[in-house]
Formats: sequence, C-alpha cells, structure tokens
Amino acid sequence: MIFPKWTNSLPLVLLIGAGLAGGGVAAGVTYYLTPKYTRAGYQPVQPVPFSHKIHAGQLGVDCRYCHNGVEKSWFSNLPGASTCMNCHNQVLKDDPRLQIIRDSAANNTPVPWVQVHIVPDYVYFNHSVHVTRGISCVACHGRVDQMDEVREVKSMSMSFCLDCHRDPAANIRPPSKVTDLGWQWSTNAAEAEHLQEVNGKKFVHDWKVESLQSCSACHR
Amino acid sequence: MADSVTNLEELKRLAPPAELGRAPVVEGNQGLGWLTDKLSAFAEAKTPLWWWIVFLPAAFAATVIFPVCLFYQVFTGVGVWGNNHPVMWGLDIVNFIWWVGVAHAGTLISALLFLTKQHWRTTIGRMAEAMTVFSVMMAGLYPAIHVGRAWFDWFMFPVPNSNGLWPQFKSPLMWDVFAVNTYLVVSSLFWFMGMIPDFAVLRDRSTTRIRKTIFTFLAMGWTGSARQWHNYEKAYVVLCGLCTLLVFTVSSIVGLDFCTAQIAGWHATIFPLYFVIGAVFCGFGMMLVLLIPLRKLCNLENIITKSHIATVAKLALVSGLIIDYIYMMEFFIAWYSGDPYERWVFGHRLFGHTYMVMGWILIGINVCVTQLLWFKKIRSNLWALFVIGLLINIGMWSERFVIVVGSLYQDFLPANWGKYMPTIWDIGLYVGTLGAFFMLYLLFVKFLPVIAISEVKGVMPEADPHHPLGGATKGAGHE
Amino acid sequence: MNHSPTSNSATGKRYWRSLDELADTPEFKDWLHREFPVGASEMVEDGQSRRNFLKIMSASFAFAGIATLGAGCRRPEEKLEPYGKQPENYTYGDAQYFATAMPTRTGAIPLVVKSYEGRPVKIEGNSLYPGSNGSTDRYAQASILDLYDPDRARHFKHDGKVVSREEALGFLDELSKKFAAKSGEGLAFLAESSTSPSRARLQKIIADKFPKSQWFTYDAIDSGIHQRAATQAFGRPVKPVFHFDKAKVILSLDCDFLGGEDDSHNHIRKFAAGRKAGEGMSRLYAVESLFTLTGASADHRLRVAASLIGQIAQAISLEVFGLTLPQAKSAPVTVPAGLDAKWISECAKDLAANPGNALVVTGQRQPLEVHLLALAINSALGAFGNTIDLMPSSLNANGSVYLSQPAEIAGADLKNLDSDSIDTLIILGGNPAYNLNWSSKAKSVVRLGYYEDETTEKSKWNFPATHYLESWGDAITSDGSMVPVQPLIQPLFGGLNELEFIARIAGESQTSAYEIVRSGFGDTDENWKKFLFAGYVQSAKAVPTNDNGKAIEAPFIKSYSPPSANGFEVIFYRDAKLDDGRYANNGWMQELPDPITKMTWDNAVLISRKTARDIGVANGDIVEISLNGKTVSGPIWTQPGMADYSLGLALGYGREKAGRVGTGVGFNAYKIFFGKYIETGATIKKTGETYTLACTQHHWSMEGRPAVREANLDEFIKEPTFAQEKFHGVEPPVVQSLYPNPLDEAKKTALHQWGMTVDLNACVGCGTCVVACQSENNIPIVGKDQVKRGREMHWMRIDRYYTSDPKRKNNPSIFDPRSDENQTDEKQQFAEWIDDVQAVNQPMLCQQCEAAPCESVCPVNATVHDQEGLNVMAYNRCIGTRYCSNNCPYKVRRFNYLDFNKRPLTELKGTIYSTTLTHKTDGEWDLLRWWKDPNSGMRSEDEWDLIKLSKNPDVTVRMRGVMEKCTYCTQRIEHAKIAQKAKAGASDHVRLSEAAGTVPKTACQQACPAGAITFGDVSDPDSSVSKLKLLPQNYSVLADLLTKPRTTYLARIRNPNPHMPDYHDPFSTEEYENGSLTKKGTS
Amino acid sequence: MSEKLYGISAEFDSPAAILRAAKKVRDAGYRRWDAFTPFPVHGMDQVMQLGNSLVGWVSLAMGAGAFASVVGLLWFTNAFDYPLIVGGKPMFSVPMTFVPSYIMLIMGGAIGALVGMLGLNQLPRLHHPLLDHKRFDLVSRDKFILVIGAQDEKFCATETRKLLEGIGGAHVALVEDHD
Repeated sequence: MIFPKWTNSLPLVLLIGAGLAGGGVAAGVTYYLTPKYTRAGYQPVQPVPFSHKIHAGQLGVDCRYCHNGVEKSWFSNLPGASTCMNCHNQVLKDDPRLQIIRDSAANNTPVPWVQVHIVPDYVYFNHSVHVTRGISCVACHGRVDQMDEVREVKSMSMSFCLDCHRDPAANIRPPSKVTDLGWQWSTNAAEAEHLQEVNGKKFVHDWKVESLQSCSACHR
Repeated sequence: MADSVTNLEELKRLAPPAELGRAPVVEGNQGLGWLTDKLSAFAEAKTPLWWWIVFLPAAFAATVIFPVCLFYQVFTGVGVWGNNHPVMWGLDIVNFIWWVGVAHAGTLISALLFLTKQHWRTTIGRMAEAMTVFSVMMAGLYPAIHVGRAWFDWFMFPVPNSNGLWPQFKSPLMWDVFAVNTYLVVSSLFWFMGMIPDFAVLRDRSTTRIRKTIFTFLAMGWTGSARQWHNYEKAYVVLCGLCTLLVFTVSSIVGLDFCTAQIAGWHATIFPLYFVIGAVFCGFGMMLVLLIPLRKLCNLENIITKSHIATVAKLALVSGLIIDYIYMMEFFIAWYSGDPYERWVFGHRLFGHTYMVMGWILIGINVCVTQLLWFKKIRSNLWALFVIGLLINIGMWSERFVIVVGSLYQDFLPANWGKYMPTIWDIGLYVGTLGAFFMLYLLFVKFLPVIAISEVKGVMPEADPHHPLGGATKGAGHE
Repeated sequence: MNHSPTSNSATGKRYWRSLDELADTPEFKDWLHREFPVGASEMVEDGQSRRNFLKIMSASFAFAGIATLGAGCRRPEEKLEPYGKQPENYTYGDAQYFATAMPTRTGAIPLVVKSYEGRPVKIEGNSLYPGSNGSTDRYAQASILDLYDPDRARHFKHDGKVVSREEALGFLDELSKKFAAKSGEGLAFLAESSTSPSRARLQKIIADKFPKSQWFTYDAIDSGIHQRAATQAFGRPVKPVFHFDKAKVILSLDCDFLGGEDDSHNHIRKFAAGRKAGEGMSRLYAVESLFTLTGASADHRLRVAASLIGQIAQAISLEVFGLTLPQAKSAPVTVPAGLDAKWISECAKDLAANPGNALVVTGQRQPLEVHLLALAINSALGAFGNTIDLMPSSLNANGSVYLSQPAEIAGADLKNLDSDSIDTLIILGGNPAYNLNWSSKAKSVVRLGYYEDETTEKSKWNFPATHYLESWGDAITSDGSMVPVQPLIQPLFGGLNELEFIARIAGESQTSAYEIVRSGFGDTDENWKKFLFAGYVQSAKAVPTNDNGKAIEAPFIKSYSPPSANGFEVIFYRDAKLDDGRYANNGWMQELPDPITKMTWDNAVLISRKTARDIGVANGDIVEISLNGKTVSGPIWTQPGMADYSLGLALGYGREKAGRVGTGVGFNAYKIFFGKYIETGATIKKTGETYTLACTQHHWSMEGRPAVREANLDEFIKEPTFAQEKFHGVEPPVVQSLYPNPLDEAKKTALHQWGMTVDLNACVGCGTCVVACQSENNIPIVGKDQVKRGREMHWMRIDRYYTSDPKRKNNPSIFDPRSDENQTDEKQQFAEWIDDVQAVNQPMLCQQCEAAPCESVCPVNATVHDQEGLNVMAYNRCIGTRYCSNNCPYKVRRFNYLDFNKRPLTELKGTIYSTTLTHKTDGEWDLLRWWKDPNSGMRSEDEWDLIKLSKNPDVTVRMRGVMEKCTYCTQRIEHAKIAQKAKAGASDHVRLSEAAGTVPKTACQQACPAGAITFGDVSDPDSSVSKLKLLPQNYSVLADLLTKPRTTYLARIRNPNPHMPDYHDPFSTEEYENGSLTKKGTS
Repeated sequence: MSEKLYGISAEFDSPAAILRAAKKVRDAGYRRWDAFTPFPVHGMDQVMQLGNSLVGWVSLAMGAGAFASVVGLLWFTNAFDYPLIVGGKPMFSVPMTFVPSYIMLIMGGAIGALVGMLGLNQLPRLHHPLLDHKRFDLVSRDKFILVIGAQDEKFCATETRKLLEGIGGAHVALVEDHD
C-alpha cells in the first residue's frame, strides 16, 4: 500500500492550510503592496533633543511662533536657529545640548532635523488651507504638545485623508482654536461630541467647506 | 451463462450493420482490454525521438526567448515594442485575442458536443481541452504584462488597501480580468475532472512505484464505484453546461473591449458574436493542426478516425461561413450607416495601402480558402486539412491585426494618424508564448492520458448492458 | 500676476543677496572646490528646498512590497534643513515673482518670472507692461531651459585648461592696462547687436579710452534692416513700429511678421486685435516664396520666388502712385512671367482705397531697395503716424543705441576681422566660428560665451557667460521703453556678466553689473525700486516722431530672371525653433514641431512639388546644393505652397559642437551663406542617399472632415451660426442619455465649472503655447527616434492641415486605389493639389469632455471627473493599459513609453533603450542605484541635478508606464482655490471670480500672443469664456460623438477680396462639401 | 498491523452481468454494497436506488452565491464606498454589473460542481482497502467487481460468499483493510 490510512485526513488539513495561507497572502498584499505610508509610530532620533512637551505643552508656546509659515505656505516650515536663539540666548545659554543650535545661528549651518511626517511626492498637502479653515494640527499630528520626541501617530495614508475629507464636520473647529491642541467644545465628552456635530455641520455650511474626494484635490 | 464475447469474428457478427448506426467511434475495436492497452500505451511507452525533436526547440523558446523578452520589456518600458500614438495597442492585444480564440474550440468540442451526445467527441475531447487550458494561460499573460507598470496589476483586483481605492468596474478591461481568470480556472478543472478516472486507469496499470505513487495521488482514490460514477456524471453534465456558456461569454467580453469603445471599426454591436465565432473558427484550425500529426505519431489512427477529423473540418467550415457573413455585414453596415469615419476605416481595410495586405490575407484565407472545405476530397485529405488549419490560424491572426491596428491607425482627426510596425521584441514575445504552448502540450501528450479512456470505453457497444456485446442475453431488454 | 509683498520691498536684489549669504557656508567652499554649481548645489544640498524640489514618481512605490519584505520597513530618512538665519519676510514654499526682461536683437521682452526657493521655474510675459497682454514668444518660454543646460560653459579656460576665476579676471585687468598704453591699437571687439543702454555707454567708454580699437557688430540673423532702411529714408536715426491692429489692409512683401521676424509676438498680438471676426476686420495679402505663418494667416497669398518680390513691389507702387513714378517712364515695369497681373493690380487698388489704413511690410531677408520702395509706398498711403510709428532710435540720458551693422554691407568691416592688424579679438557672445565664415589671424582671441562651442576651440581665453536670469542688465523694448534685466539666481556656474566683462576691459573702477545698471539709471532709489518692481519705466518711453507724406525717393528695382532648374534660388531663413542656432542645445526647441512643416530635430531643403518632380527627388532624398563654389547637403522636404525653384534652408542647424542635445542635428546651411538671405544661381545634385525626417503630423489633408470650420466674412455676416448649421457633426438635438450624468448632480454644489474656448480666428499657430505647456507641466523631451515612432509627449499640439481646391484632388473615392495620393502619408507629396494650399491651425489639447470616453474604460479609476468638470488624471494610480488613449477621439493623451525623464541626454538621438537591468550610470549598476535611491535616474549626477532644478515643483514628474494629459493646469487652479480659501478663513468667500481677478490663467492662455485661448468658469455667466461660448461661431469638435467637450472652438473667418482672381470659399469648406465621405451626415 | 475485514468481492465480465448480479444482491436485502466498474454502467443507479445526485444543488448554490457577492462587491466599491464620476456614467447600473457577476456565476457554479462531486464521494481518499485487492486493478480495465461491505447487518462471511458465487461471481474473495 502506498498511502497509509492517515493520509485520508490529508485533504482536510491541506484545505485548512491553504485557507490560512490565502488569508495571509491577502493580508500581506493589503498591507505591503499599498504605498507604504502607513507608518504610525515612527519616531526618529533628532539631532537636538527638542521637547514639544516642554515648549508647546508646559510653556504654552504657540505652534505658529516657530512654524510661522504654516498659515501662508503649503509647507509648515521649521524655524531657523535664529528663532531658537531669541529665547536661548538667555535661557540655558551654554547648555551643551544646544551647541548645534548655537553653531547654526552663529555660522548659518542648517540643523539636520529628521523629518517625521512625510507624504509621497505625488501628494500635494497644503497646510495653509487646512489651518486657516479650522482643521487643527492635532487632527493629523496628534497631541504633539504631550510628546517629548515627535512621533507619527496617524497613518497618513490616503484613506486617512479620505476619512476627514468625506466628513469635514467631524474635525472642523473655530480657526482661533486650531493650535490649541487640547481644546474641546466642552469638558463633558458627550456634550463635546454633540457640539462638534452641531457646529461642525454649521461651519461646513456657513463657510462653504467642500468635501473634496476627487484626485485633483491632492494629486497634480 | 452467456460469457462475454471477445474474439474479432464474433464482434463482426454481432456489430450492428453499418447502415443502421453511425460509423463506429473506434475502428477495429477488439474489446475493452485491448482498448485500454491502446489508449494508455503512449503514456507508458518509451519517449520517441520525434517528441524530443519538437520539444527541445519549444522548450528553448519558452525558457529563454520568452523570459528575455518579458523582462526587457518590464524593466525598460512598453517603448521597446512597436506601440505608439495613436496605435496604443499592437501585437500585445492582437496575440491576446488570438490565444483566447485558439482556446475556444477546445471548450466547444468537449462541452457542447457532450451535451449534444456526440460520441465521437470522446476521442478528441481531451486533446481539445488541453489546448484550451494552455492557450488560455498564454492569453491571460498578455493583459498582465502589456501594461506600462506590470507590478501594479494588483490594482485591478478588489484588494482592500490603505488608499481606499477600488477597481473601476465599468471598464471592459475589468470584465476581461474576470472573464479570462474564470476561463482559466473552469477549463482547467473541467480538464482535470475528466482525467480523474483515467488517472485511476494509469494507476492500476502502473508498474513502477514512482508512477503508482503519482497516479494514486492524482486519481485521489478513485475506485469507479457506482456511487462515485453517479455524482461524477452529474457534476460532468453541470460543468459541460457551464463551459458551453463560457464559450459564448468569454469571447463576447473580449469583444466588448472593442465595441464599448468609440473608435470607428470597433464601435459595432456585432462584435461579441463576431469574436465568439472567430474564436471558434480559429480554434478548429488549431485542432486540425494538432490532431492530424498526433493521431499518427501517437499511433491513434483508429481512435481519432479520419471521419472525426472530417467532422472537425465541417465545423470549421460552418464557423468560417458565419465569419464570412459577419464580414459582409460589417462592410455593409459601415457603408449603410453613412458615418464617414466608419466608411473611411472599412474602406481602408481593403484599399488602405498601409495595411491592405493584412486585409487581403484575411479575405483570402477566411473567405476563400475556407470554401475548399466544401469538398469531401479536401476534407478527407489530411495533408490539405493540416495546411488549411495552419492557414486559418494565420488568417484569424491577421483579422485581429486588422481590427486592432487597422482601426486605430487612422481615427477621427487626420492630424493624429500614424503607423504601426512591430519590433523584434513584440515578435520575440509571441514566439515565446508559442513555445510555451507547445512545450506544455507535448508534456501533456507524453505524461497524461491524451484520450479520455473511460469515456471512450463508455460509448463502446461493450459498455451497453442492453447490447449483446455488453453481455445482454438474446432478447433481453429491460426487465 | 501676483507680486508677493516681499519682492515689492527689496525686489530681486535682496533675494540675490540672501543667496550670497548662503554661499558663504563651508558647503559652498566645498562645492566650489568640486567646481560644482554654486546656486544649484546650494539647492540640491539644502534639504528644505529638496522637499519642494521636484515631485517625482519613482519606482520605489512599485516594488514597495519586495523592498519591505527585503529590507524590513525600508524608509529613506528625509532631512529637513532650515536656514540657519531665517531670511526676512520670506515664506518658504511660496512662489515669488520677479519682473525682468529677455533681451532680443532689436528690443526686449518684458517678463515676470516665477521662482521657488530662488529657483526660476516659469517665464511669463509682464502683463503690467503697457499694451502687453502678458504674452511671450517661443524663445522666451524656452530660454529658461538654457539656464539649466548641463552643457553650459562652466569654467574659465586658458588654452583649454581650467583656470580660477581670479586668474581669469586678473588677465582682463592686464589686457586693459596693456591696450590703454597703446590706445587700443590692435584691439577689436566682435559683438551681437543689443539694445542695452548700459552696454552702449560702456561701448562709448571703450571708444574714448581705446580710440584705435575696432568694434564689429555681427548678427547671423539681421533684423536691423527695418531700422536702417527707415533711417536712410528719413535721414535720421528712426525705427519703424508697425501697428497691424490699426491697419485695414496689410500687404506683406515676403515679410513673415507673424513668425520669422523679430518681435513677432507683438505683431501677432496686434494683428489678432485687428482680425476680430466681423465687420471691419483687416485683410492680409501675402506675397512670399516660403510658406510661412504669415502666408498661412493670409486672405490672399501669392506664391512667387523671393528674388522677384522687388518687381512685384514695383508693380504695386505703379498702381499706387499712378505714373508719377519717375522710373516708370524710364523703364517698363513688368509683372514677372507666370503671375496674374490682376492679382497685383487688385491688391494695389485695395491698398490705395484705404489711405491711412493700409500697411506694407517688407521681409528682413529682402534687400534694402525693396524696403525703401515699401517705405515710399507706405508714405504715399499715409501710413506714418497711423499704421506705422517712427521711433527715434537714439535715447534719452543713457546714450544712443548703436545701430547694428547690416550684414551685407558689414562685409567691408568684417574683412578687417581677418586682418593681421588685430592683435587681440574680444568676442562678446555670438558664435562666429559657426555662423560667420571667419578665420581669425588675431594673436589671441578672448571669448565670453554661454556654451563651449565651435568658437571656444578657436579662442585662447574662454569666459563662461551668465544667463540673463543670472545677471543684471537693461534693454530697450521694440516700442522704445526701458526695461530692467534683473537676476533671480546666483550664476549657477559662476559665469561672468557681459557688462562686467566689458567694464573690466575698459578698466572701469566700478565693475559690478548691478552698479553699472543702477548708476546708468540714475534717478532716486524710490523710482529705481518702482522700476524693478514694475519691470519698466513709463517716463523713459520714447515718443514717435512721424512726418507723414514725406516724399521718399523710391529706388528703381531691376528685374531678375525668375529662378529655374538650372539656376535655383536659395532662401536662408531664421529657424522657428533654433533662431540662428543659439537654441540648438535646447531640447524643448529641438522637439517643438516647426509651425509649418511640423518637423522636429532637423532642418530640410524646402522645395515645391513641381521642382521636386523636375529634379526627380522625394522627401528624405539627400541633395547637394552648390552656391558660389561652396556646397552643402541636406534632405529634401516637399513643402506645399512653396514657390517653384526656390530652396528654403533654415539656418541654425548642423552644429558641430553644441552639446549633447544639439550636436549634429540637421545640416549647416551657413556653409553656403555669405550674408545675403536670398541667393540665386544655385545648382542641386542628387546624392542618392536618403534620410528620415521626424514630423509630428504625418497627414496633411483634413479629408473633408469638419475639425476646423471656416467661412468668408460676408457669409459669416449672412449666417453667423454657420459653424453649427452648415457643418454636420452638430450634437444631435434629441439624444436622451439612458442614465443621468452624475456630473450634473455635482454641478449643483461645485464652486466652479471650468471651460475653455480657442479662437481659431486669432490663432496663427506660432507654437508658443506648446512650449509654455511643456515648461509648466514638466513635459519631457523624447528625442528624434521616439518622435519618429510617434511618441512625442506634448500635451498640447497644434494640428496644421493643408486644404485645397477639391477640383484639384484626383479621384477622392476611398474605394479607388488611385486615390492613394490623397490618403497615404508617403504619396501626398506628389499630389498636385498641394501646390496652392490654404493652411489651417487648430490647437488641440484635452477637451475635458463631460462624458469622457477615456474615463469609463480605465480599469483602475486613474482618470475620473472632479466636481468642477475637469477630467483629472492620477498619475500614481495609472498602470498604463493605454485603453484611455485608444478611446480618446482627440488623441490628446500621451503615454510614457520609456522613462523619458530619467533617460540620459546622450540617448536622445539613439534607438537604444537603456534598461535598468544592464545600464550603468556613473559606473554603478542602475538596479543597485535604484535600490539605494528610488528617485535615481539613469542620468549622471550633475546632469540629473540640473534637470531636477528645471522642473516645476507644482506638477508631478511622471515615471515610465503612465498616461498623462492636459488638465487645464489643475495645479494653477488648485493654487488659486487654496489661496482664496485660506483668505476666506471662517467665511464663505471661497469662490474664484474673474471680476476679482482670482481666476487663474492656464499656461497656454498666458503665453498666447494672440489671446486666442480663453479659460474660465463657465458657471459664471459674466466670465469671458461664458460670453465667448455664446458666440454664434462657437462649436465643439466631433460633437456628434456626444463627448460634450468643455473646450470649444471659435470658427475661423477669412476676409478675401471679392475682386481678386483667387477669391473663393475657404478650401476647407469646399472640401467638406465635396468630400466623398461627408455627403451623408453621421447618424 | 491490524487486519479488519472490509467485505467480500465478486468479479463479473460484462456490464449486463454485474447489473443482473446487483439486482439479486439488492433483492437479497443488502444495503452496504457497491459495484465497481470501468465506466458508469447504464441503469446501475436505479438498481442501487441512488436517487438524484446533490451535485447540481451544490453547484447552483455556489453559483448564485458568487453572482450575489459580485453584485454586492460592485455596488459597495463603485457606488457606496468611493463613488467617483466616471465618463458621465451612473455609479451603479445593470449593464456594468451584469457581465462580471454573470461570469463569476459560471466560476462559482463550476467550482461548486467539482467540490460537490469530490465532497459527496469523500474524495480525495488516497487510502482505500480495495486498492490492495489483487484483482481490483482489472476494474479500470474491463472487469466489473461487486463488493458487499462487512458493516452490512445482513453480512455473514459464508452466506454472502454463497450468494455471490450463486449469482455467477468469479474470484469471490475477502477484502481486508490494512492500515
């Protein structure tokens, strides 16, 4: 006899195995073969241990103090070292950790910050229009004011963008509050949610906020 | 007890007089045992020389020319081909349609003729199905690799992804994706299921352990019990039904690629039918090309009898005539519609100076040569049929060329007009697929049952319990 | 145009300084050490810039899966490197606009240049400039590519060896001292003509300081003749400015004022203004030998050898003056044989009938006497002050502009060029070794040049020149106002400014070009800033000094014998793309189809059908032309409408040392050029060789199809809606779609609906839009071989059809094999109908169909409609099935058959397609390079870096295997919308409105001199595009396919003179009516 | 290795013969028996009262399932999850849906037929006691074997053997089931 009796159970085993494998492949494809910009959790080491937690959180420096281009440009610029020195020529003036900053300010060598949030080249995200129209930094960057080292918290994938573009009302808030990352409509969660819904709809209507889902909105 | 009769004289005596029945499916039948030996002989015999002579070049084309052309294209760009602007599709799509066409006769023969209880099909069905499976493989390849960024083909499958994007199902190309995949899956499992009982035969006959292991595995424990046959027959009928639908669906969908487009020369409601018949016609041509040598080389002359070949020829004639009618209609409608663009395109198919050669090859073969099949002399002359089979394939290839290129190179605005000339890489890829096809086919011929053994046995008089040869006692009818 | 406030405060200068600051960094020294471009490397290295560098689709996403599996989550680390010192009031990522100007031979084109991070990316005309519509010409659009040309001269060289900048400048100072000592003895300058007041002043200084020095001026293409003729006729330095808008009847005597003449974009603008469809549109008679853009726009065209045009002018003058003309008595004036005297007399009558509204213009290639005669006629017709203004060609304050030496009489001077008396010859620009048959005996030749070209080899010292976008300067526009030339970027290769170069030789203390221009300008800093900001000064504008009716002594023109098979006439003309050869290394220009022949990457011997038949040649046969003992060989091209026995040779090709793009393209007609643009007595000989020419349009005839629709003025007035009524191809009125179009639903909520009209009556087919589109949208060049294969990438093309009297076409039935002369692209050149043709132009770009055939066939949703009616294309989603292009009736989609953006320049002309599998770049295997950096191309680093600099960051750079197309410059639309929304903030003022000037212009629209293209919001009834679409002559191409295009066309109106012998309906209309195909309408 | 009795086999020479035998066996009241033949013997399923095969239903079910799920897929992807304006055509319509769902119906049905056949026949089953039976190899050639299973309650080694011999079975033999 070539095949012993136990082989009769083989087909079943194979069937289950194949099912699992297939599922695995599908999952793999879904994750890997899609543009690999679903990178939540990325946290590179920065040349200077700058803490947003201290500056934005505890000291309450407004985002726009350093990222001053964010309302004018598609790009939320990084401050030149000169901006840092505005304070740090008094505060911690000879802290070794700030050496790079001082050098940069002195002889105009750029500080090699590592970029955290990146979208592919063929995506044209524009900060100014989002910020001025009441989409808060927190919507995409999370509670940066609570991070010591900046970390990517949202996936930044296309579907992530789409979620908000399909329902702007869920994230829109008074433009005055965009840089107030912790801001809520109310301390009471339930009420806040309700107000967000009501006012969100109102803003979207009053400001003629478009729910852009066609290619041209982001790809050129 | 009436012992079953096995000697030749007795057979002759008991066989129904010719005028009562059709010509026997198998000539010189000497009983089931003899039949079994004969049918499984080739798969068991030592590999003959001619097989190597054909196999090696085919294998070379398949394993060297094919990958080279493929990778060069994928890593360099579609630009290595002759495709241009306005002729965005060239040999890539021409060959795609052509291969799909070749596939069709296989399914038609094995499925449709089964439903219509054509016993003679049992002898050539298996070969036809194999032809189908392999040529669909070749066909399916082209849409996958003719795109500019083949590594993104998966965009065409509804895979959930972080882009939140889906395929666009209004596109006939999407329908193609479905159609071709379905055709591949269905035709191959139809082919495989048909072979299960024959695997059992080879299993039981196998002498070496390795053969026994392989065929035991392939036969999947087929015992030929009445219960198994019971479900098997049912499944087979269902599959035949579905395959018959496929014959008419797949090419129709390929036709939709063109008739849903706006280009003059494509934009015609006749296309689905046109493509189906064209495919079948082309397929019968290929059948002739494959059967005529193989029946000789595999020593199956009295299984695949001349009358079977002749019948294939008749079918080719019929489909050919329908094609000719469609040509007439196309030209007539083009003229009758009064649409200047239609008129221009069709006028230029025959008088267009640039591609009129292809146009006249098409007419010369598909219209004129086909008519030869009216004559019994031709139909019974294997050499003639073989040549005609070859010609039909060429004719149908040129038809696809005329349709694809001939409609694109001169479209609506004269400023866009251009020309198309395939490059060495276009041709190389085609040669590669041809090689792959024949390589696979030869492997099939060598190692698998080329004839549906149990099916053939099933239609022998010995298989009929109410026939004397089936062991029925005199005058025994149904009790 | 939107000047950012920053540029207002300090204008280019501040920015220029800020780059200086950056240039002090250690990196800078490093680059300098590597002799690497300063400005460029600054931007290549500066990470922050790179973010906005170019948006390139790289294959990395392609194999993302593999990459990920292979090397874990593989993500190249992106650096963000801010400026150490934040530049004042400058927002990173904002485009900045600076006013400058591009100097031309006889004027300058006022420009506004868009720049990102100090990197000029797009050139537009300065719409603030009085009278300008913000348009430019082809050359200005393409000139930005020269700035980033990897083959530019990069080094100071002495005897072919690289020397340091300091050393080279030191040499100049010695030179200055040396010749100052012997008051310029043996010093000579060879310069091209220029209108720069600053240069004129320096020239004066030179003349004073080195009295014995010589100053030669040489232009291979001499546009100064209008000025010289007028000056001679009026006895004072004046220069005619033609007002085609004011003229009712225009006669062009071999004058291609819409194409080959200098300042053509202004002529086109004015001409179009005078051709508004309807009563009072002007009429144009063209008498010419070549088939030019002017001839294509003419209502009546007389095909005659160029050498006979003087006689025709004379015949016309007779009609105009009656027999008052002195020489009329002295010698009989004959109309050249074979010409219709009625044509000439009726034309002349028409002129005479419109005193004060008539205008006669003479081509710059015609001899001086014809110009003088034409001036006399104009004077008699009362043109001066009306259709012509005489501008003083000497200027206020800033010293006079020296007249350019006329080429033909410059011979005397130019002989001295070879004299032994010259010790040192200073060459300022130009390329005499190529376009002036010149062999210098000068002991040393010092050359300031933009390229390392033919002349470089003959020079002892070579100084790299700066691009006009890199240097300070000034110029006088053709209508006489002063414009600044201000830099937008540090000289990429540390080149030397012409002014500084001269100043150093002159031994001036002040050698900074900026200071020279500034001090020359004088005036207050306030006005200076205004000047730089606005880009011109009204105050300095010259006023016309006309004295009309001045009897001008008209010369008598002796009659030539017409050219024949034993004595051909040769016409040397300025190429529509390479000019005199200066753009030979400019890929955009090489690939731009010639406006008439549609030829790319070549010049040819233009010849008429009859002539070709007589000497038994066909297109592509190489012939050898002998003239005055010199010979040149080139391929034949049968040109419809060409005068018999005239050979048209484009100058500027056949460069032996132009660079990777231009070297060896075409043949060098200068070999038989001796300063006269019209030569007779040439002989021609077949060589038996053949050659393939690459045209972008193979088929000449429109085959009676109603793509372009025309009518004569009178008929148009009778039946204004002819374009829709007369021609079939009207949208069938009651076609009810089975399903509603979801776009109609979207329209209800969308803010805008974009649409466009193209006025075929205004378009002359100059091709400026094509280059503008290429520049704006990062469209790659593909090379001759690929063009031959029909794979050029232009999103916008100009279809040019030749139409002819159907009676002259042989049997047009398509079922008749004899009709092939009408059909095949090979045989059409032999067809008799092409002798006297009309030409029609049709700019063809994506029609943005509301029911787009391309969309429904795309399997992956790569091309869909957005809510504002744009047919958008997501390149990064495209997999390249090419089905969309098959299904596009207009064939306006273009496919990246190869990785055109990453192909090395060296492969442009070859037929080899490098594959990453085998190709090596900088000695490294491409697959490996790709693995390291997915953006890496197959181009060596320095080349690739410069190409990257030239790309517009607002548009994705497409990779191989994707389809691309026009989307009405969606990037500009989005920019405008975003700006508006950002401005609106928490309000609903989000809609762009034409009234408020917030609606963007498409690149083609902005560049079009004729203003033929109008883009805007069709949902806004007050927008100009909506109004145009209401015009009766508005129609959409192939409307019967029910694609519902958003781009529609305004039919072309011709205005022929009923009394003329060749008066008839537009040929296209006759062809349509007699067309064998269109007897029946489409169903 | 354990030896278990699987049944008793008898061999016949013609379809008619085994058909006659089968009738007798049935009449003798046996349940768990089967006839092994090189090809489906006409009338055998009536004799064995197999009734109508379920394969058809399996196939139909899977076909219909495929059809429905594809319609659902098309609606979800193109009309619900991410509706985009394409060629001025509706997001969801019969013409666009029919072709793919119809073709997938065929795919589903075909797979259903094969799966159904295998399932109902409990295939693949690589180990079968008969495969060891020395004369069983002839079944796939030209012999016809009838086996009465040992699990049959009427089964009795001697009686059954007698019966089989009685109805003309040759080479009557015990079939064992080795592991």
